[in-house]
Amino acid sequence: MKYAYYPGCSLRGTGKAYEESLLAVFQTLGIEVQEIDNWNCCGATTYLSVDELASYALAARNLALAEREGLDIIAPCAACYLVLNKTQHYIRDYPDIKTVVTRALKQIGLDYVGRVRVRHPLDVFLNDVGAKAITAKVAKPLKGLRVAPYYGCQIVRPYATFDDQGDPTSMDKLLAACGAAVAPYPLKTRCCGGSQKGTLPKIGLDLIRVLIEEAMRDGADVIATVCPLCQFNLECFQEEAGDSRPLSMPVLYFTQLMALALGASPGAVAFHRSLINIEPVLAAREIAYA
Amino acid sequence: MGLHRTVKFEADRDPEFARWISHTVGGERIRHCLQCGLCSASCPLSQYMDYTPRRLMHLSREGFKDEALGSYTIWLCTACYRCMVECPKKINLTHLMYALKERAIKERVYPKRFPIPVMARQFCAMIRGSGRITESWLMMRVFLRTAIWRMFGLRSLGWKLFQTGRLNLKPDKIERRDELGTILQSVATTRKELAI
Amino acid sequence: MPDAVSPTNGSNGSGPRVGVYVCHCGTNIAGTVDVKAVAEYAAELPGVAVARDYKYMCSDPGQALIQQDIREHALARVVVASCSPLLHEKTFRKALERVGLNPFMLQMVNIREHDSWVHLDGKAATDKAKDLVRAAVRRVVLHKSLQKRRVPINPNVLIVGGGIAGIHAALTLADAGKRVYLVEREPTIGGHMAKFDKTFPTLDCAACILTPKMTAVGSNPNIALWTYSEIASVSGYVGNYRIQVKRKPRYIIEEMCLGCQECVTACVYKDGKTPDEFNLGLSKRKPVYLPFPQAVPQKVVIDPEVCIEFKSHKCKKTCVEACGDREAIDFNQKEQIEEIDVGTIILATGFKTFDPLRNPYYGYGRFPNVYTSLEVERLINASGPTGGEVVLRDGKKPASVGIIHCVGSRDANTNRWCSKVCCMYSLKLAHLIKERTGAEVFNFYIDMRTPGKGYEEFYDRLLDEGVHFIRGRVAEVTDWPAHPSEEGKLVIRAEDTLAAFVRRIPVDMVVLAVGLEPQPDAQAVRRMFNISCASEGWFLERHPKLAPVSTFTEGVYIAGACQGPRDIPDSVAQAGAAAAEAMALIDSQFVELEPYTAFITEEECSGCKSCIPMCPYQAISFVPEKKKAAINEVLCKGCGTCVAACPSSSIQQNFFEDDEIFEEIEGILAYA
Amino acid sequence: MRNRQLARAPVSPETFEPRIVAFFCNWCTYLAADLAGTSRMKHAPNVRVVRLMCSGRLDPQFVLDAFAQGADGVLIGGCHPGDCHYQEGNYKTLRRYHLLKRLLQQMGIEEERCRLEWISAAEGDRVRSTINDMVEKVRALGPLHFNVEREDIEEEVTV
Repeated sequence: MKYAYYPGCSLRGTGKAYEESLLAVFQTLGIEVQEIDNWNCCGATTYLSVDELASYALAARNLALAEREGLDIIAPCAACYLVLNKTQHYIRDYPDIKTVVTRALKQIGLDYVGRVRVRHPLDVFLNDVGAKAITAKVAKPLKGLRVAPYYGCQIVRPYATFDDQGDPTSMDKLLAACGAAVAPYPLKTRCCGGSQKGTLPKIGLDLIRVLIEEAMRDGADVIATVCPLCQFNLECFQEEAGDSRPLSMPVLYFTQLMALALGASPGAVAFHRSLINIEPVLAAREIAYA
Repeated sequence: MGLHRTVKFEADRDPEFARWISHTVGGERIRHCLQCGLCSASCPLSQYMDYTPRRLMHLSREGFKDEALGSYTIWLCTACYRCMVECPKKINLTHLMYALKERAIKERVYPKRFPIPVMARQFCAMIRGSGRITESWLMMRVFLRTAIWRMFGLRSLGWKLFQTGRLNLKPDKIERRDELGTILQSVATTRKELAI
Repeated sequence: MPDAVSPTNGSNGSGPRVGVYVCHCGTNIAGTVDVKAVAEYAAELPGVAVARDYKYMCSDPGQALIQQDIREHALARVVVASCSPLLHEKTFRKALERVGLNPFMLQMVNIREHDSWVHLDGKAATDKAKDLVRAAVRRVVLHKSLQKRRVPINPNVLIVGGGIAGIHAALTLADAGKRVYLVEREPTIGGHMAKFDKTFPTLDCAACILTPKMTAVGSNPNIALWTYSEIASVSGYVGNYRIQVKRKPRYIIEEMCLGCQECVTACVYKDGKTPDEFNLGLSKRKPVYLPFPQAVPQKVVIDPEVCIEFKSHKCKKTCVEACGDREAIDFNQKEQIEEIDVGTIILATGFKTFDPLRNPYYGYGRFPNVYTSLEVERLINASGPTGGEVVLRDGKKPASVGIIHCVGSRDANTNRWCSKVCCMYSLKLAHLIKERTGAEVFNFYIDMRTPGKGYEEFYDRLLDEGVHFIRGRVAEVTDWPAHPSEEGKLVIRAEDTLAAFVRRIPVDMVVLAVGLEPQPDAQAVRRMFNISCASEGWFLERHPKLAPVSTFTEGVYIAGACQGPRDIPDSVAQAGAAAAEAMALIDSQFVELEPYTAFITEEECSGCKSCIPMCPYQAISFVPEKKKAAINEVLCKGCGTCVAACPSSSIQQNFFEDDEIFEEIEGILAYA
Repeated sequence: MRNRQLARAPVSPETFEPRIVAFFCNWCTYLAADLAGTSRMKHAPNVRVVRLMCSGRLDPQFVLDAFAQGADGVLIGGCHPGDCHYQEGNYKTLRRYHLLKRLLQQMGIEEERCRLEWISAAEGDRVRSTINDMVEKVRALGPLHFNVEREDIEEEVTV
């Protein structure tokens, strides 16, 4: 199993823990990845609103680079996953966009025919590796740990075909394969507000608070996320969102929990990057860490 | 209480705008909209909007351009795609929000110092310059152009992020950055050629 | 008399004289096709003795025109260029027949459906019409006299489905003295209607109007009622269908059972443990049960899945004891196949309701107090699980109820169609809930659709009663409180599109007005009966306006909601129509079959047997004495597959002979 | 044997309009074409329909004859698998179609010129899209040119 790896900008910044744990999980599960040579930012949701056509062309550069290697792309960041997929869809569906993009890529010596598939780690872990194979490699089962799986928006909506758009379950299955108890989390695909916290703080905080309080109500010990922006919003603004009562809900990447279960080193599990300490919860559940 | 005219004349409508929205990429089915309001009700942000997404769709397809482009709604959209996947007529709402945003930026009709368009511009400028986004620098640039006092509010969070190694002070840059310029140049040329 | 175009060269030859008639169909054809030019063109074709165009060929004067020409011009062949042959081929054939010309001396040219209605360019459409007319003229010359086959019609009728449509059709036919087999899958007839409490807009009690009809079915000597049975196979053709019916074992000898239900009382299970299908799982039943008190037939059923005797063979069999010398219980009953012969068939297989589990946002299955409309029908029904009390799962009366319209309707993500009955039944439920509980009732709708006698007036009544109507499709039902007033409630989130803001409305009970869908096995059923389905899966009628209960298979009719969503009055009307159609066919005693059968020219048959496996009806046999194949004309249905397979062209198909088709192809492509 | 004259009017590439002969089953595709009519679904006027009771009646020689007489394309419409009005005629059609395609290939007739489609009575829209699509494809191919001698085809047709 070999894939082209497209980490995206956030995994090199606030989402470092995502990359560190993800690479460790790849290694344990025997997934080989090759980082796309000199990849550029996908433009996220922002570039689309400034110049849509340019945004597709910039994103397509990454697709073409991976296609040249003959590999499918793994894009762990939700925004990257969405933008790369969307770019593919629009190039396929709209001849004008296709013309614009292929011409632009030709200028820098790249071809794009659309063979490459953009995959998310959830999809790869569940469908290429399989829950059974993962369970077989679990060294420290997350026994008793109650996790609220938070998918956010852009993984399943609108393009993912590997999971249900209204009620996704792929992360539930992976966490269960690692021995965790998955909490029913009805808000699992509700928006965290995205960059709204940065631009319109009051609105952002409101959305964040609801998500945390729901996880608490469901008896979760920790929220697992798949998106660097969701993780950042839920963890870093929790204190601010707390309003009347203080919130203290650890928010981790699902790969951190998988890495922990698969016996990765503390550096790779990357709990040291959390602002909200998970260790008391782990201790209470008698799950050894480090 | 200021009274103003609420009746609309045909002269208030911009038929070109109506044509544009239904011919733009993603606007193919906007005429099918049955105004059920599912988009508004499923939107996590609609509670703050001046016009609900449903109203925005109707205003746009009828050609009420000033109302549509001047609305806060387009800037509040976080692109969560919920309205789009649930729309009973499969209208590509999220994309239309992008299209309206793009047009508003082009026509420079958005509230002054409103952080979202500013952020969008800074974001794109950074990609063009470095090829990648360095979050710390992006936030800095946005705050400098909107409300500088907020920097202080974020000081303690910034320090925490720095301590946990999540704040990059060194901007991330890719090699062969000129390729991006070439791409953008080509896009501009083809766009003119195809008149899109 | 309209102008006739006289040929300048045509009919001087020795071949049969052809008349060509080009129809304007008002402006339907003439608006696009230059009909005059087509007629003028036809007049010049070899063999054509007369060519005319006329406003409406199918009208009486139009037909008279043809008949007059046949006499005056001694026409031997007729070409009519008008609409689809499926519409008027019969009409014109009869016109020929009435003046003594063999009806098969006609060839129709479809210049409406296949031409004027689908093309914008008048020149191209006219050219196409000319090509088609030329082909028809060349083909018709080769036509031969043919005789329709007359076969007697078996007067018995099969009706599939015992809902209100099937019941009404069965009674109509039986009262007219026809023998009816009514086959129903469930252990009782009654269908969906039997589950309802009241019917809109008159609010008469469903049971009061339905049960007399059900009883009448049970006691009518002309009706053989086979419940708990399904169709296994269908063969034959119009007037002569052979049906195999699979009769599932109910482990009760129907003739012996009196419906006293003493066995039910005696069952070793003190209380029911199995979800009761009739009450949609809102109550429990025992392994031996009567589906509901007014079930017809009044015969109990034993469910082998849960009956102890079937599991362990160690039950005390208190039921057998209670039944005593009636000896109606038979644990060894086996499935049986019965074979019947009928002449006509009415399909009234009904619909199913949308499964709201497909929409995760409405919380069905997650929140106990989210119900489907059908479940609420049972709650309201006096013979239902709560004795007619509208109560929540915890037994409390709801103080506020939200009814969500269009669940699984008007939605590209599920079903695109409007289910037609939901607005009205939602109004009915709103009224009944308000009447029984005094609750505040909120209707969330997209558009209120109340077209029907007394329907709009009923809507007015509901508005008077103070029911809230909020125009907006609901996005979600949640138990997440955003305000203290929402604690412990189900919150419905929708845009009030008329007020233009989003509202959150806390309620105690949510009712999902689920839409109507084709039965899950509709495809299998329509294949068995050789009929078509529209793309959504509803059975396809022969013509949406003029033959709404007929199908493309002669002798097979459809009635009720298997054809599309419809309410009770429409279903009953359709059932009556289907019964009348069947009766008309039966009373004509004979059915005429198209003579499009295959025949063998014996001299040319080499006896290679290639044709024999081609025939799905075993109509071809090999005659060893002659070393030739022979076709049984009675069994042949006229598909022509054997004709295409015959290497020596010794098999031909009447009306579709090789030469006729070649002539048509060449006529199309020939340049004049 | 029948006496046939090969017909072909001169065509220039600019004014070329493909001539397509269609063989439609009476129970499905013919009805679908009627439905396209009653629904006023406009489509290209290049197709002429020959009605057959079943696509199983289609003798491959009909197709060869059409090509020999100057058709640029042949469209065959039958019921979906499992939906044949005569139980299984369409399966026979499919088998013959595969053989026919091979023969056409040997004769140098491009694949897009002969097409088999399953179109049910309810699919008026598919009649429209199929015809439009086929007309465009055949238009792109241009008029039919045989790579084999006319006489050879004549021989095939008149076997």
